[in-house]
Amino acid sequence: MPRLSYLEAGKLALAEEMRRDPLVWAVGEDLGRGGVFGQYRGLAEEFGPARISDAPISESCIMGAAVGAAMMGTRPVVEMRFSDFALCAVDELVNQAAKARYMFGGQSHVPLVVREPIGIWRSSAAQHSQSLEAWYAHIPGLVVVVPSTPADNRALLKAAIRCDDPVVYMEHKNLWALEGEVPEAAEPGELGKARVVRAGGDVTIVSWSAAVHTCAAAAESLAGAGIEAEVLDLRTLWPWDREAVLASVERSGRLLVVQEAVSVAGFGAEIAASVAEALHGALKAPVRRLGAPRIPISYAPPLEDKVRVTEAMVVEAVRSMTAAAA
Amino acid sequence: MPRLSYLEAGKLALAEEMRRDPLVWAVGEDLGRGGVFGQYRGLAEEFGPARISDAPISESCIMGAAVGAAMMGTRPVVEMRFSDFALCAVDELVNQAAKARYMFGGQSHVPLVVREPIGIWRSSAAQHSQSLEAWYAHIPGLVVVVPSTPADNRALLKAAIRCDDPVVYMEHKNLWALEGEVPEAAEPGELGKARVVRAGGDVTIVSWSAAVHTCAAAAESLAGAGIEAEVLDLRTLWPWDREAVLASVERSGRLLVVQEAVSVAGFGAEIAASVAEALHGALKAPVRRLGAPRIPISYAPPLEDKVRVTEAMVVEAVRSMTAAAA
Amino acid sequence: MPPADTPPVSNLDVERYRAGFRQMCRIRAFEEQAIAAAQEKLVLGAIHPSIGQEAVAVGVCGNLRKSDIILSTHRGHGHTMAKGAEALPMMRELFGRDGGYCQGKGGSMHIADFSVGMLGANGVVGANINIAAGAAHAIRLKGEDGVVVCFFGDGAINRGPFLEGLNWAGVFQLPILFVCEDNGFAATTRTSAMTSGAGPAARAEAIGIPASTVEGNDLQAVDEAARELVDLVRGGGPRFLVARTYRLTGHTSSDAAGYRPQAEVQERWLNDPIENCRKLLEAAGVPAAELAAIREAAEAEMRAAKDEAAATGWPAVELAYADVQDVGDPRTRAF
Amino acid sequence: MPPADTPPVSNLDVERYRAGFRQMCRIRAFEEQAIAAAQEKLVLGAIHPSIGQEAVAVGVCGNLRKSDIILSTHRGHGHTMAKGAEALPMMRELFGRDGGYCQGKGGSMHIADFSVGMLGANGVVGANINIAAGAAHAIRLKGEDGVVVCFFGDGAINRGPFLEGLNWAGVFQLPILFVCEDNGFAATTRTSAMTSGAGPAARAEAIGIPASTVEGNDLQAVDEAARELVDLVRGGGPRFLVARTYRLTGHTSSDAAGYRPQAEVQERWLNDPIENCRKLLEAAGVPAAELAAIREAAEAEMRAAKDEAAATGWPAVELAYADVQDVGDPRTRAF
Ligand SMILES: Cc1ncc(C[n+]2csc(CCOP(=O)(O)OP(=O)(O)O)c2C)c(N)n1
Ligand SMILES: Cc1ncc(C[n+]2csc(CCOP(=O)(O)OP(=O)(O)O)c2C)c(N)n1
Ligand SMILES: [Mg+2]
Ligand SMILES: [Mg+2]
Repeated sequence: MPRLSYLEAGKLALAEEMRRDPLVWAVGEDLGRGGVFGQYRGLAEEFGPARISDAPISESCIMGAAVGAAMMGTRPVVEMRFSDFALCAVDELVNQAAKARYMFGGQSHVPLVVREPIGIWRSSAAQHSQSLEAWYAHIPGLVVVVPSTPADNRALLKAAIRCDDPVVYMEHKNLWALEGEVPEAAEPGELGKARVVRAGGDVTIVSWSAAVHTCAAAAESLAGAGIEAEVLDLRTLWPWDREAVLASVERSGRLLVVQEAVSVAGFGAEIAASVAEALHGALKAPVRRLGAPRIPISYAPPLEDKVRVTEAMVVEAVRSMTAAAA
Repeated sequence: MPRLSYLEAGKLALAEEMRRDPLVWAVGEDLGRGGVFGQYRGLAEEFGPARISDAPISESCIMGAAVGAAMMGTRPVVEMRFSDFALCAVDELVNQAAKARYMFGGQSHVPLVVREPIGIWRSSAAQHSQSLEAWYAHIPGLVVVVPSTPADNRALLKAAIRCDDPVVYMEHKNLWALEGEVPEAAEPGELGKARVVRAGGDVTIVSWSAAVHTCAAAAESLAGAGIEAEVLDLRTLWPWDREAVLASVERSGRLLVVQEAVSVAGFGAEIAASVAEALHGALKAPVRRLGAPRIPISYAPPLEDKVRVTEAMVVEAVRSMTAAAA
Repeated sequence: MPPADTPPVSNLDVERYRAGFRQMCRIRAFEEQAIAAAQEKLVLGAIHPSIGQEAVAVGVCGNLRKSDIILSTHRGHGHTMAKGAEALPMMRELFGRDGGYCQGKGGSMHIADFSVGMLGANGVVGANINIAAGAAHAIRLKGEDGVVVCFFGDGAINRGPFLEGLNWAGVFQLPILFVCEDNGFAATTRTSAMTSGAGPAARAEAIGIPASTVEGNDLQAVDEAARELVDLVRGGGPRFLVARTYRLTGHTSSDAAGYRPQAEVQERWLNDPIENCRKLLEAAGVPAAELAAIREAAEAEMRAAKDEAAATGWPAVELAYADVQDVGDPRTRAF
Repeated sequence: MPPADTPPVSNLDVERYRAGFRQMCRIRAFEEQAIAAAQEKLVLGAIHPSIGQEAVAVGVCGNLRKSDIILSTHRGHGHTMAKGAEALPMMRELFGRDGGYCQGKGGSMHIADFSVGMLGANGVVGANINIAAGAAHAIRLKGEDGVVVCFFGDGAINRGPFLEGLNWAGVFQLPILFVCEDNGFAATTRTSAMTSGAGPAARAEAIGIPASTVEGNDLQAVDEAARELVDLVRGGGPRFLVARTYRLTGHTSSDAAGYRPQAEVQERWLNDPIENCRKLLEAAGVPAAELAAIREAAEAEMRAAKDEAAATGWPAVELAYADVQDVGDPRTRAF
């Protein structure tokens, strides 16, 4: 299996889908020169400027035009640079893309993919660091994808492009350089299936996006202390793999949700609430969430770090959950 | 105590604050002729067109200009007509208003109030019926107010106007005509305090906005069957009255959250998760949520009704929760 | 205020304008029945009648192919019918009934008939502009020769998408005709009071889109202007047309429009596009009785549509969960 | 490409332009030190240097009172310093250190000094336009005589707020001067390729805002244009100024800008606004040595600012929870 970076894997997925289907095209600012993180480097050379298209600084038109182009049978992949800038295009995504199929009674599909890089990246401050995946999970009509590995970034971007629903595709900026094995097979992944990062019977840790790696590291060190954590990477938040989460917590009796986003009204609340509702009697400890405090993200590193969920915090949370039950 | 409608109570609050403080002003489309629901009728006559100002159809400028005007020491009240249209102004609210004080290190406050009428109103369909309060509760820097009675609409709008934080003030469109007693005293309410709609020891029903009335009616009929429900109206979602909710559930041992919004990743998840985390051992039944399915809102009444949480559903949920524990 | 110069009637294409007259009568009658139905609480959602603006919809859409595309606004009945949609499924949609174009899920503000290239009314002012630009973009990408027409009101020119969508169309030289229906009002506000500068045409020109202005209550004038522009747009780049008109009713069917003087409205009724067209055809030799019959037939058609819509049942309740999305279970509501 | 006609130097206000020269040198030196600090990983966030554009910031802000207001962009160091902010707290902000203007919470992209009327840089292109319109609205409501200047780039003219904010300023006739710094690029894209029509001035005029264009690398030209416009704006209505300039560095300090030919950049360096101004002053009789000394002093000042910022500690960690909002507990994170 070749090793690729998360960034290269995403690029490969797009290129493969563009080769496969001439109706797939990408549009966003600076794409002709590779995009802001280089995720599109070389693609304009292969596919030409009409299919790897530059755009004016017009997020609302990038998104809105994608809605129209998708209704007309093409498959636009739109690039928002930072998910924060997608806040300039919320009407287009939420009032238009998400609702068109339904409110027109099924006359149309809107197969668009919005790439919205999320997350904290050293010293990018309040307007370039947000993780608002919970918002989109709340909106009927939208699919929400939050890949954490190169393999998933390839497989899930392909699935997103082939999906007939509008997909909010959130890559994590801090993962661009992460390398990992990517299967030769070019099959798209399945939306809505969690990945078992690590099996274990003492506690279920549910996470997604970059926080998965924090959880995996924590699980390693917990294993050293004799606590076996099962780590699940949700990979998609809508649909989210309720069955896998419930099955795991039924075995372990303990749930910890770990998210980078603000904890209050974050998607972790949905998971914690769902588990508490469904498995109350099976829980050996109260459900728990870890996430960011309800503060904007700072520029200065020590302040910025205050919003991060660290390996130590995950370890500590699991220890207290397992201790409480002992 | 005089009786006023919810609409009149909001109008009174604004007028009182405008009389009290010359820096309070309101701006939005059609305000000079009373606004889309008549919430401003007569105010332009009293305060003149500069302080009850019309606006072009420019939601993003209405919101963005309010940010600038608030930073310059005035207190704008901006009208979005339907909360759905506020989706044209999310950058201004979330990236600018909510973050300015923090990211400028406390150099500025942004005392603005955004009035965003929410909720289902017969046959208004997918773009005029949403309840996205969970979104704003997730955003550091924002206050979220969701009044359910005329008295609260007066007291809380006054509190919102006096608050130095940006406030998302969500009136429910279906409540405009609701009448109720409004105290003579013109004191602002306190943000973050729940109201006990009805006391009871068997189950705690937490709700807000129009759904409170459904819960109150359900509690009445449950009382007839010997089940005493305590109904809490949160009134504000940020801050939300965690203490009051936990205290009540500690007594009753049961929590049902009832919301009009989509249940998935709705604010009900935050409450259910918080209670499950804090009171696991004290629960006599699993926490439960009622809310809308994850579908856009339809125009046709029988389909539209599919998203409504009814009195019967609340009664049924409570019955099954109390039966389970018996 | 009748059109300035009535053109010579001698070489008038009578067939064409008789058809246009008929279509305008149908739209007018549809709106009248819809208003009546709203008053009878048969139509429950808000409706925005296009009475007085029929010549714009008909004059523009008369120059389009079935495969061409239009996007409309909250005030979309006229555009929809002019593009070829049928009255009964439209009426059923307004009633929220079975067999409505959107299965009753959209109502008036989301009326659409994709089978005739009508890609939807829109509840958000100006939102259709970017969507229309994207539809035209798709036509260009696919190398097709279709045309997109985007209708919007004079109030929409103050929303961001007006700038972004026009710039997009100009940059990519897309086959799109923007049609601004300048009816003087945005809801209860005179648009002029909230618009800085010389208006829609000047703004379009400044964004590099050639613009022209036409008397929008004159079917012939709109038709001729649209024909020329649609020709330029097909396979070419974007154009902009301002049609000057007037909203003869309130903003919605429940708006009495007391904010404008009676005299103004009365004067504007003298420039009724249907009456203008009727006179034109009469002057061209079409018998008055024939024209009256066309109008009566249109009225009868729409009365029947209303009655039939009223007699139609609700959509199946399970449709509430259909067409949300392919992925995930939409029923998730409570556990 | 030096300015077309160098004006007669005889009646030049030497004091004024010596001060302007000094301010430009300070900005340039600040940017150079900031870039160096970024390379040394002392500045961790992205910075957008304004090298080559100093005459716009200095020429405009030189005509403002301390109580006047400016709003800036991601490329905001020059505007901030020109409005009167001090180098050390600016540098500390870029370093994310204690004593930074925003307590280290904002960094370069959110630099602000409200005490001198600098209401913030902004990380969202174009977002400052609406905010600036609102600031001017507040001045009007309070009956004050302040002026707001809103700086933005040529890329921002394709965002919705450009239309909405300008229209707003025109409708309410607000005391605001819009300054479009046309440096030819939006990140790695030539703005002309993504802009339809004749550009910013034409768009502003179409929205009813009188616009003028000035050679932005000529301090004197900018100063004179700005003086006239600020006078018109104060107590009057909005005006628009396009300053034609060039971004001599990459988009950020880590952008090598390989997408533009070396020859183009070299040619543009011949129109360096600082060198232009130096020549002007020399021609007016200011000794070359004096001008060199000003420049060296500026460089020394900024080296010292960099060193002192580097020697400053981090902000207290508790500040992470301060200034979020008055209501509610921001620490809520996990239970
Ligand atoms: C973004 C947005 N803001 C406000 C509204 C409320 N609204 C509906 S129609 C309308 C007036 C539109 O005026 P115009 O564009 O001239 O169209 P007309 O109604 O005259 O046909 C307004 C303000 C809306 N639907 N969308
Ligand atoms: C809404 C938004 N879209 C995209 C970006 C990314 N971005 C930052 S600066 C920039 C280029 C801006 O160009 P211009 O306005 O000309 O300013 P300049 O950088 O030339 O000073 C872009 C695209 C952003 N910050 N905000
Ligand atoms: Mg209009
Ligand atoms: Mg630029």
